[in-house]
Amino acid sequence: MKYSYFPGCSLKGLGRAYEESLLPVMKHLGVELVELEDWNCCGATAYMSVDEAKAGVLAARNLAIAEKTGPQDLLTPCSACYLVLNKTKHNIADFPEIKDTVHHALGVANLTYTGATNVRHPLDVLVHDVGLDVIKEKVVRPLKGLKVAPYYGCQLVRPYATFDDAWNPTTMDRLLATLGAEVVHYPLKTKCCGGSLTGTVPEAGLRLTYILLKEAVRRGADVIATICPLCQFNLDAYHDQIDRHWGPTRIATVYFTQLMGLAFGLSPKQLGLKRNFVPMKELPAQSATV
Amino acid sequence: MRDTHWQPRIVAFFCNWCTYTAADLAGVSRLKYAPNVRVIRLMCSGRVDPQFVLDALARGADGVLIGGCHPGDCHYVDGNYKTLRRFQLLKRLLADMGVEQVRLRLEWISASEGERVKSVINEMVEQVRALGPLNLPGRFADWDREMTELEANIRTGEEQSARKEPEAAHA
Amino acid sequence: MPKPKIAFYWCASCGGCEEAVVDLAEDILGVVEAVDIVLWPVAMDFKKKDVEAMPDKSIVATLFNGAIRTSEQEEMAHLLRRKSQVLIAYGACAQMGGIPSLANQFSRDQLLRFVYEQAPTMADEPKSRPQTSFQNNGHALTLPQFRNVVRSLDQVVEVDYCIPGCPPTPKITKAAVGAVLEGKLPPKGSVLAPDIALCDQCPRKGSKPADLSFTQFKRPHMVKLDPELCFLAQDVVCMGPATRGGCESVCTRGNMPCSGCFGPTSRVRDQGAKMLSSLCANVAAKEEKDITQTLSGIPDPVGTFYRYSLASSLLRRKVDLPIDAKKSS
Amino acid sequence: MNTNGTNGNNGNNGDIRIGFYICHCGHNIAALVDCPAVAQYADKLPGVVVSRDYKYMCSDPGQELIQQDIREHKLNRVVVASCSPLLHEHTFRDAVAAGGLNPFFFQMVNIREHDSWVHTDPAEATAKAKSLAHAAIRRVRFHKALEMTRVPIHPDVLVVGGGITGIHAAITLANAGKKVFLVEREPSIGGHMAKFDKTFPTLDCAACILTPKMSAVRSHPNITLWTYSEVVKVEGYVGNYVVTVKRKPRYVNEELCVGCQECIKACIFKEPKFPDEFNVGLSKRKPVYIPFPQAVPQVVVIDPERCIQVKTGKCKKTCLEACADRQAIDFTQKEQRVEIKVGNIIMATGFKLFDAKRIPQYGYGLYPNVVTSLELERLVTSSGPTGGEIILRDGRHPKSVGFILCVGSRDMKTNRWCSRTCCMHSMKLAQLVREHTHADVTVFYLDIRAPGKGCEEFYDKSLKEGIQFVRGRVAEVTDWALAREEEGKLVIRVEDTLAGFVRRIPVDMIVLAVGMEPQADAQEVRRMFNMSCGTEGWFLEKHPKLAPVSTFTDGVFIAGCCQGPKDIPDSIAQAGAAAAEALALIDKGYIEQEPNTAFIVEEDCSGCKSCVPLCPFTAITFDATKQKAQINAALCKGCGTCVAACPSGSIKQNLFDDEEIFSEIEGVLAHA
Repeated sequence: MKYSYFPGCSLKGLGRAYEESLLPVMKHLGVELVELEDWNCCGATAYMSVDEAKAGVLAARNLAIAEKTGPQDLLTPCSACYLVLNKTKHNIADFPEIKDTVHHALGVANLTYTGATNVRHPLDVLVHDVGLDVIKEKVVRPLKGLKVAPYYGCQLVRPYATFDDAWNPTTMDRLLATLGAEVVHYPLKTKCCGGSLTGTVPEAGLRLTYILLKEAVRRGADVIATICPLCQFNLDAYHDQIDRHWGPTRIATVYFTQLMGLAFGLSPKQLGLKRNFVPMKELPAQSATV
Repeated sequence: MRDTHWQPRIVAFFCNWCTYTAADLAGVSRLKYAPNVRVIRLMCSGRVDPQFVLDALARGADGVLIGGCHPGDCHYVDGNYKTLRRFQLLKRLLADMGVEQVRLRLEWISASEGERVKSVINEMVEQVRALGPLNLPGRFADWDREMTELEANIRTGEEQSARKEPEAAHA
Repeated sequence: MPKPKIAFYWCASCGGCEEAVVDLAEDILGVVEAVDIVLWPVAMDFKKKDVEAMPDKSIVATLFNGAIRTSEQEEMAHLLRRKSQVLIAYGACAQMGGIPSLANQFSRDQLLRFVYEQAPTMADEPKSRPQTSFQNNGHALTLPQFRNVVRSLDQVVEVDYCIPGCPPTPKITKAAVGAVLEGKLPPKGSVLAPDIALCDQCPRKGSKPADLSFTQFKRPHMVKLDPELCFLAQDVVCMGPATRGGCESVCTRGNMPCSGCFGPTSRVRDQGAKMLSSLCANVAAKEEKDITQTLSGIPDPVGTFYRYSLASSLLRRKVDLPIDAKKSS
Repeated sequence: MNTNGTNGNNGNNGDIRIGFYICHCGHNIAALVDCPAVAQYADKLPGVVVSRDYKYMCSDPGQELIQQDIREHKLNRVVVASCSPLLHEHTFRDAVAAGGLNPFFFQMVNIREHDSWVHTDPAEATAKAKSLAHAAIRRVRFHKALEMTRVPIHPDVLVVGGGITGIHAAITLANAGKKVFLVEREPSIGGHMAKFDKTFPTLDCAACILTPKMSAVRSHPNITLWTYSEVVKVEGYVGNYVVTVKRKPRYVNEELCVGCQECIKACIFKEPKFPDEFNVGLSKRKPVYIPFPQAVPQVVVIDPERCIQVKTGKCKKTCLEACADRQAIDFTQKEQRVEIKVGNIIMATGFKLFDAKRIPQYGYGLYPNVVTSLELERLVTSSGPTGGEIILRDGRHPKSVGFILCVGSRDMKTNRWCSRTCCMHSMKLAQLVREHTHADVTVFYLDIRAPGKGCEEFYDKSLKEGIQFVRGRVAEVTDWALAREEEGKLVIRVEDTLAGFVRRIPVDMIVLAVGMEPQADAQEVRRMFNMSCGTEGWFLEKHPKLAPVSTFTDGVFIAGCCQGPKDIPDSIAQAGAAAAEALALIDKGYIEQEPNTAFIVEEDCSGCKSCVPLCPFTAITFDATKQKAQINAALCKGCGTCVAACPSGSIKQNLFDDEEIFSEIEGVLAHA
């Protein structure tokens, strides 16, 4: 199995633990990732809200490079990138003005985009292409006794619920269960993490983050598993402020790929687990002894 | 070459129970679609004799649309399967005879799918428009033009011999 | 009283129709007795100018075989039309274009290029194509023009009757000649053969099952054909149901399926389309891919269903072929 | 005017004399199609003797115009360009017949549904009308004089579905003296209504009005009731259907069982163990059970999935002992297939409720105190599992109850349609909840739809009784609290669109007003009965206004919720209407059918048999003596598939013969 790979800025910066865990996990499963050459900013949600057509050009350049160099399935781990690239695909298909702007701009750079590139999320690829059976075979340290709150965030399934339900996604639930973890009922799985509000209107953003953390703790979770660099950051980085406001709600938030790595027996160091502000507790003893 | 006034002409054969009724529904719902299709009502798409398709093309249709009930829904149990089988080979035959694939189309449209009548017709009209005219009567005439010069010569010859005829008769 | 004048002429044909006349065997003596053959290029020496010299309508009947491919054939068709009271399209080629009209799947250029340049047997270097006129030592030689389209006789001149077949059988030939001589001709435009499909007289008719339900089609060379069983029951396409009878089932008796030379009945406009319709309706499969699979046993629908009738079919010719205006022969 | 035309194919005299009429249909056609121009164009076509345009051709004066012209101008063919032939072909055929001409010397041109209503450009619409008219004028030449064929109607009727709709239809027909077969899939008739406590807007007791009708079904001499049975095959056609009914074994002889229920007491299972279907799983039953106290027939049924004897053959069979001499229990029963002949069929197969689990954010199946409206219905019923007490799963009484409306209705993600009854049903339940528990009740709605008689008044009553109404689609039901008063409660998050902000409303119990959906097997059923479904999956009526209980298949009628959501009065009204339609056919004794049958010209047929297997109605047979195929006109339905397939062109079809269609092709392609 071979995919083009679009890391996006987060995976090279704040969210590098995501890439650090994703790459070895994929390799372990025999999935080959070919990083796009000379990729650029996905177009980002902020730019999109200023000028959709121009932001589309940025995103479409990445799609066009993928189309040119192949494979046509473009693995996009960051939720924001995933959304922006998908949105651009839809925009080009649905709005002739945007299509014209994009085609014109790509033409200048000698690129073409026909719509052939599929934007795929690692969760989708792991569960639907690789398959839970194959993943199960690779589990050497089942996460037995580890209670995980699966947290998807908003962008993965909205508005384009391409591979999972928009209200109640379950792909990660099934994946975590395959790793041997106990999946906590966590109805807040697509609630807002605070997003960029945490930077702009902190009292509103942090409150949203707090609700997520508090409910995860209340439901007995040991750790929150996420798929988005921004969610991970919001849930991990503001514990001090949140504690001051609402009382302590300490719980670690890690990428689902990090949990996969642990279950596969890869070393925690290799998986970027050291980068967390709130460290994940040691895995319960029985699984460590396997 | 492309005639700017040219409008595609599509002959449609719709079955009474599903597609014709769907077209009626499109009307009752006041859906708007391209005016290029002329519908001929048949009781079942199974009545569509491949001769009708060829005859329509030969008489100047730019495309032929066949509309029947969805598989399993035929008012006559399985007439539409017979249509599907004929359609498959007819389509290959037409390809061999140089007629573009989009000029013959088979669609299953149930009585409730008025919207689909609209979208299918609009889509087909646009596809056929993009191809340009088939104009078989015109092509037949073009093919036969090679005979006209000779025919004209012969006619002149006949007129001359007609003048001579009395002599010939005497001889 | 002078004997009625009869003419035979041939155009784009294989010569089989001439053989068919000879196949009248002893009966030909009767014909010769009764008529005066004024033109028969295959058997006797006549020149065009002899025909031109005849008064118009002086020939009682002309049996004209072969399709029309060249300007010379057109010219002769016009000439004989003018000289004949009754013009009969004799044989499948004159009636429907016949096998020569399968060439209507190719352009003139494609045909000439293949025949004069690409055919493996072509040794001539440099490869040259025939010209309509050629100057040599001050002599001008001309050849007729090779037309873009193969035509049936009635696409060139008005035809009174057709005698079908590839070739017509002695029996229907004799009957037709007899009818002409006795003046007992049916309405103009008729095909002088029974207006009922071949199955009616086929010796294999009884062996045809009521439900064929085809799951595959095979071509004759792919099976050891049962000498008595209906070909369709052996999954072999037989054009009999869509073809006029009157041929005395010579093919099906000879263990070969009917390939359609007698053409359609009077009730059918396009023999190929009708046969296709009938065969496909009787395919068993219901799923699209299974249908495709079954029908893949008919790799060449044009050649199968229009072996003799392409020129007279509703589409006549591959419709996207160019018309080459150049006067190359 | 033009009087040419020489084709001798008319069966009258040699001359073809066509009258052409184009209808304005008020503005419906004339607003876009230049009717006088079309009339002028037609006037010049060969054979046309009279060509007129008129405001309303279907009106009496319009029809009179045709008749007058037939007499005055000796017309022998008539073409009317107006609406769809499916609407008015018979009207004009009758007019032509009244004018003294065979009604089949008529052809109709559809320039309303297929032209003026679907196009926008007057020039193009007019050109289209001309070419369609041209086609009809060419075609009508070839028309022949034909007679309608008459098919006799078998007087018995099959009613499928024993809910209130089927019950009412069956009783109506039976009272009119017709024999009725009522087939119900479940072990008892009664349907959804039997599960209801009270009915809106009168709040009269559902059982009190349903039970007498159920008893009437049981005792009526004209009704044959087959419960626990399903139709598995339908053959034939209007007036002459042959229906195969599968009768599932209930392991109890219906003739012998008196409903004493001793066997239930004696069952080896001392306690009821299995979810009770009638109480939607809120109570338990044994493997041998009676569906509900008022069940009809009053006969126990043995669940083959649960009964140890049926499953393994190794039970002590205490039930047999209890039944003793009656010997009503019969473990040797096998599935039976019974074939019946009926002339008409009434479909009353009802609906299924939307599965609330499909909207996970409402927490059904996750939070025990989220219930569906039907579950609450069982809870408020005095004969229900709690004896009419509304209690939470932990036994407490709810202090606050929220009703979420439009669950699986009016929702682009699930079902787009309005289920029509849920507003009223929820208000009824809300009033009952108030009455039983005095709890605070809040109804979350999109729009209150209370259009029926007495319904708006019922809404007023609900308001007056202190029920709160919050307008907005509920976003989600959660169990996480933000404030102290939310602790331990279910929180409804909703944008209150009247107040203009998002609210969180904690309640003890949530009732989901689940909508109606077509039955899960609606597609298979409609195929079996040769009906159509709309895009939503409800059975499709022949005409939404003029033929609301008819289908495209003659002799098959639809009533009640299988056609679309409706309340009890509407369902009963349709049941009556369907029964009346069937009665009209039965009492007439025959139905006239289009003479569009195919026939084989014997001297042309070569006997190739290609056509024989193509007929799904086995109308084509091979005559071994003559060595020709032949078509039984009584069996032929007129599809024309064999006509298209005859390789020698020896099959002809009335009304749709080759010449007629070829001439239409020529006509539509003739340049206008």
